[in-house]
Amino acid sequence: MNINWHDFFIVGNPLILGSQIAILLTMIGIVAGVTYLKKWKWLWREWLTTVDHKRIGIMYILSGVLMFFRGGVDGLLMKAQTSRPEMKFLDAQHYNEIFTTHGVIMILFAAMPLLIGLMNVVIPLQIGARDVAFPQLNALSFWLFFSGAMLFNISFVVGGSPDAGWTAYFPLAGKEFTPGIGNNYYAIALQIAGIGTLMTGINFIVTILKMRTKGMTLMRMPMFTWTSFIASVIIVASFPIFTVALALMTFDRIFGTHFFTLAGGGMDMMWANLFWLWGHPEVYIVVLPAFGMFSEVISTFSRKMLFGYKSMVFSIVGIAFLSMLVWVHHFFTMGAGPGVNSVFSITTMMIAIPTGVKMFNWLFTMRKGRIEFSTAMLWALAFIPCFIIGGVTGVMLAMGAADYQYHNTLFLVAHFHYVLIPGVVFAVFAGLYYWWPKMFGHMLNEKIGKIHFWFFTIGFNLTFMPMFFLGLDGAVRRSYTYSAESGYAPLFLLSTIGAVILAIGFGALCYNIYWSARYADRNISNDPWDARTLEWATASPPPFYNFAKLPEVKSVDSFWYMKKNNEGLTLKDEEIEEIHMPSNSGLPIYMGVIFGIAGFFLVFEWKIAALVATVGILIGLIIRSFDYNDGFHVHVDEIKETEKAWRNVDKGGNSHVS
Amino acid sequence: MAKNTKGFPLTHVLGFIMSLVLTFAALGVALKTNLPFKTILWIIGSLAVIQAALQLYMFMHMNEGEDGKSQIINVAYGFFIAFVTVAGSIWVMSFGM
Amino acid sequence: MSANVNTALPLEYQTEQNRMNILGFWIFLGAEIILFGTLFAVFSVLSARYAGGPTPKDLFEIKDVMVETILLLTSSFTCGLAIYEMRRHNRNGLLLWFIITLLLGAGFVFMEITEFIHYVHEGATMQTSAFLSSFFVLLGTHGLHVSMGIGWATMVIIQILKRGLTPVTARKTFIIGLYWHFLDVVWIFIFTFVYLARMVA
Amino acid sequence: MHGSKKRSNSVLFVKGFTIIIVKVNIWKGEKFMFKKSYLIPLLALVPTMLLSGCTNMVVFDPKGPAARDILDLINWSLIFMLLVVVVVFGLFGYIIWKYRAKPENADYEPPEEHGSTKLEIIWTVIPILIVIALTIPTVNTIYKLEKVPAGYENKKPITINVTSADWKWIFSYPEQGIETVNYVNIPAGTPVQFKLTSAGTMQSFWVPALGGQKYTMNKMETELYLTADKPGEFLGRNTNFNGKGYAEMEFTVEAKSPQAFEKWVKEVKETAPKLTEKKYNQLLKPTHLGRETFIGTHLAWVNHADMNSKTYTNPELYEVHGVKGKIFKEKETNSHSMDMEGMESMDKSEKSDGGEHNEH
Repeated sequence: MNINWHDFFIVGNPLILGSQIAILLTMIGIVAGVTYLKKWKWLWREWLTTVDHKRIGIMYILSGVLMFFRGGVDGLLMKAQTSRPEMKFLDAQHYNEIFTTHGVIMILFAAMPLLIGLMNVVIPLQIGARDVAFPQLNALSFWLFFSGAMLFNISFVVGGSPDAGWTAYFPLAGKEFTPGIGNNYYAIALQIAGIGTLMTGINFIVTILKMRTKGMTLMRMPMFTWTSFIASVIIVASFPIFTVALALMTFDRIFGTHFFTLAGGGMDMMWANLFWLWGHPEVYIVVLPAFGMFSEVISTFSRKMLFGYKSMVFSIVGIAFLSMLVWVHHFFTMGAGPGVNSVFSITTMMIAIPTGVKMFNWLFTMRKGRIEFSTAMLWALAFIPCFIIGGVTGVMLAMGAADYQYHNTLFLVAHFHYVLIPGVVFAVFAGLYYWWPKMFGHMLNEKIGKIHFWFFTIGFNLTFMPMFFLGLDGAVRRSYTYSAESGYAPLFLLSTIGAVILAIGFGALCYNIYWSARYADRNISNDPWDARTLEWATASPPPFYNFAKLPEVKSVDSFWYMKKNNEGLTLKDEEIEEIHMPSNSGLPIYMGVIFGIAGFFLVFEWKIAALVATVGILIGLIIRSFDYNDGFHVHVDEIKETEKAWRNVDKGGNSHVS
Repeated sequence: MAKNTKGFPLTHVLGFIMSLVLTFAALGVALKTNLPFKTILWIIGSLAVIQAALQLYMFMHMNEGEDGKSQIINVAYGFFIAFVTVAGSIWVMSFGM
Repeated sequence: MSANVNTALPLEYQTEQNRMNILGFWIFLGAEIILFGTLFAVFSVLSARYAGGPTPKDLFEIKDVMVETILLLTSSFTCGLAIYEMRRHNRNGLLLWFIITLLLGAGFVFMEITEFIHYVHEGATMQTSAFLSSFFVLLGTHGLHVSMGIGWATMVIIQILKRGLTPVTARKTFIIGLYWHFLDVVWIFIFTFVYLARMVA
Repeated sequence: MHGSKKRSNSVLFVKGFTIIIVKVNIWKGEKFMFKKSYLIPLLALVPTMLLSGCTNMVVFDPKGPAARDILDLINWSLIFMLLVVVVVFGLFGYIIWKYRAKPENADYEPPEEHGSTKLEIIWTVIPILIVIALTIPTVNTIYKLEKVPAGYENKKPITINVTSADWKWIFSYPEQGIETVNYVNIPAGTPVQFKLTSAGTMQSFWVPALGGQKYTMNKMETELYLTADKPGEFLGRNTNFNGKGYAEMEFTVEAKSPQAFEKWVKEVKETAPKLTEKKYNQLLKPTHLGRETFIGTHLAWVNHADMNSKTYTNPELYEVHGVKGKIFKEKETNSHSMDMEGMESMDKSEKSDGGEHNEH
């Protein structure tokens, strides 16, 4: 593939030139800053080679917020281009690249890491464990995700971004209609990140099955642990399909095979089939942990046990089972015949039933409760009505015949934003505000939090509610412009105004993170929200070994039980034993880097160089096989001293919910 | 466990012989008989499933250990999803094959 | 993960970490079943699309396929014997049968590569048609897994020679044994649905 | 972009509706400075606003039996969905208003409620009934849309082959022996059987006023019955993204009275140019075209719906960031590789106009 060098860097477009300079400056700034503060050794020891689930979780969350920013900017650019009819701000090619990267980044590189990050931080603490089952595999999962995300992001400035939509339907995404290497980035960067996610799925299934503390039976686990467990099962069940689909796409684009091409007997429908076989379970992977977070937040801020715990568990198992049987509702209009469309209309509508059960259980958790309007709770409250609009339009879309009029219109776009943003983004915000004290030892400012909440919620509704009506009026998705005679102009303008308010909301969150890191009150109680589950039974932020003595669990909401019966809260010296913890390792970050390099060479179709880099990957595997280092022991006196530091000087901060 | 008498691995030998029998049976049914294609497909398919189950239980000790139950559920769920993928893809794509 | 060793169990199950690794590997095998299931779905959908190129009847010779199948089946049997010897703490018996398993596996890979080269010489390459693309990728993925397994097993053998039979090396051997048996399970379905079914159709 | 569309005056209604949405959000979580008295009239306004503003949206303004059947289904589902919205919004509003934390209930300790099977049964069975109530009409409509619409069984449907190509629509009338690009005339009151296929990327043929959409795929055929009750002009477009020229892939459907349709056909037969294979290959290049009309159809030499039909791809005419597409060195030994070279040599001969788009 003889790519001529002046195309290596994308030139000739002020926007791209501006971002190239911006990226260059930020990189130089970071390197200079770290060298100036002489923090390289600290960075290497504490963060780059860590295997501590809490550190990995925080790294996931930071990269998730960064990617959410970039995806958001993509969204704003799209809104700017469609604010007026026949707008000349972006041309078709640039707009197509932006909506493709917006889709991929928002789902795979913003929502997934934010959720997996919160899972990483919270799950071991909630089940009373010291770390995940396979700590080094956990670090490897993060670095693979990170290298996939970085590889995908440099596509904007080096070589051109993919431009066939986040679904990359064939034959458009094939070499017959989209030359260039844009879509190679899609096939390879998502493959690397996908491998990392599959490892996370396996890791969390074993952690939750095997490492629960004494007394915590499956039916006494917190709801966020349950939803993460079921989401991990769906990850293990669906990501292999995505691995195969992306591998076949890579073969088609780089090695000239005929899986999905027009020539040589390929079948382009097979790509849509494989993509959605993974695609739909993927959106349930993203929404289930979010449901778990809402259960925790609503239960804590209504000061009441989760209503109908058993039926909540059965409903997520039901959702998981059905999620693998509905994928054809994404292509009712492909003409698979009335029989197929009817069966999948039914299975898709059935999935609304367990979701409805969960919704009523949340409402009845709040009934007879004492609802406090903290920022985290506000997000959970706003979730209910907005998600109902999303869910209701989902059932309308599930009806095969009606979908012939809704499919690929802005009605569909409004639906999935009304399900993804209240369902996942609101949950992540609620989770961040709720667990921020547990992660960092200080709380996010509630006042700025409320500004963030109101701007974001109003902006969201203002942006996406008009799209329902535009879609019913015939406006299609992914169209970079529309005619003045179409009559869509006022609603599109309204939607753009909404998007600006949405962006201000996100800006308030960034300011809140900055402000709290600098000025927030540090001496707050380790249980600021007077919560109910085990992660609040240890220090905030917890010591690296989480629990000096693994707690014993007597009931669901175990920490609430411990507080009410005043059991297991004190720690006597003779109860402390030596703790065995895994040691740091440089191998995961090495693997992330070598995978990124191999991916980069394969994207540019330099097959020999990619092969050599793959040998580097094998060497990494061999080193891991010969690595017999099985951790270190934390001595009793060190534990005693850390425990004394946080236990008896209970900083007495009340749960000041303003 | 420390008995190192020259025990005879009976289950393994039995398993091996049965695998061979099943393989040659499938070969015979497929090439030697002229049954309709659909029936042959069903017979050799079920022979393959039997051989796979035999392999999982006799050689791989799937139901052994404290996690035996979760291992069985896991493999069963894996085969279920694989079946849904294969049968679903064929059924949905059949109008264009 | 306190190192409370439960000596009542076989060597590879004795520590908590070992039990977790084995369960983790079983879940990985669940994912592999779905991965190969998807490759089978692609093959069964595309297997009738020759695009004018060579069809399965022109290419497949049952004799070679049977030899490959017997090789892999026997290697699965000898691998079972190796694990059986390991459970009786007989290190040399384990190493003997383990090396025989790898030789049989190497034989299988050699036969498969020659089969592929033979097809390419007949003009049936991966780029010829959708049928051949899906055939080569399905068989290739399985063959690649077997070759990776041979490499991985040699690493484990070196570790057994260096450190003898400890709970850790026993666990690694047991897991490579599971991996090997699993590849034979996949080959059973390849033999049935790729070769036999297409030669009858 | 051609095809004007009547301008609706729902802007006022929609702006009003969105302001109400903003008000509802403020009320949801805000401490109680907001007077409850505003609430009831505002909420009552929403459904009236919604329903009145809805008649001029194309999906709610059907001009053909297929679109009408789908609209009946949509309205049927809207009833249940509004029911669910009202129940949940009402329950939600009531609960957070009644059980909110107030200074006076500071020492109220909420009861430990495990749940109630009775309630669980209620909110499982009722949704099941709703799903059943929605499924029956859905399945009926799905099967009904596959056939000639009710009331038109006695009329003999005419067949039109639709071929979607990169960034244009090609309509062939096998019975009349003519072919048009980017516009299609049909006799009003007669069911039309559209046989859909594509010469390249996967696209979707959609005329919202007349009925649902269906995908067009290369080497495959999908079928769609559409009928226009009365003469009129309707906008149609591609809804499945297919590259740079996707946004402008619109076409017009003109339903004429049967006599006017016959007159048009006769007129085309006299005036339109003859369609040649060279001109057809020219049409398939990735460009935007205005309206064109020909005598004869391309079905004479290629039917893209046939699985072994020739592949018409011109990758070298697609350019992304300076990188030109190229067909992989076709080492195919199969039959139709010979004329593949033929196609290429012909392409090279008329490299003149290349593939620039008259983008506007």
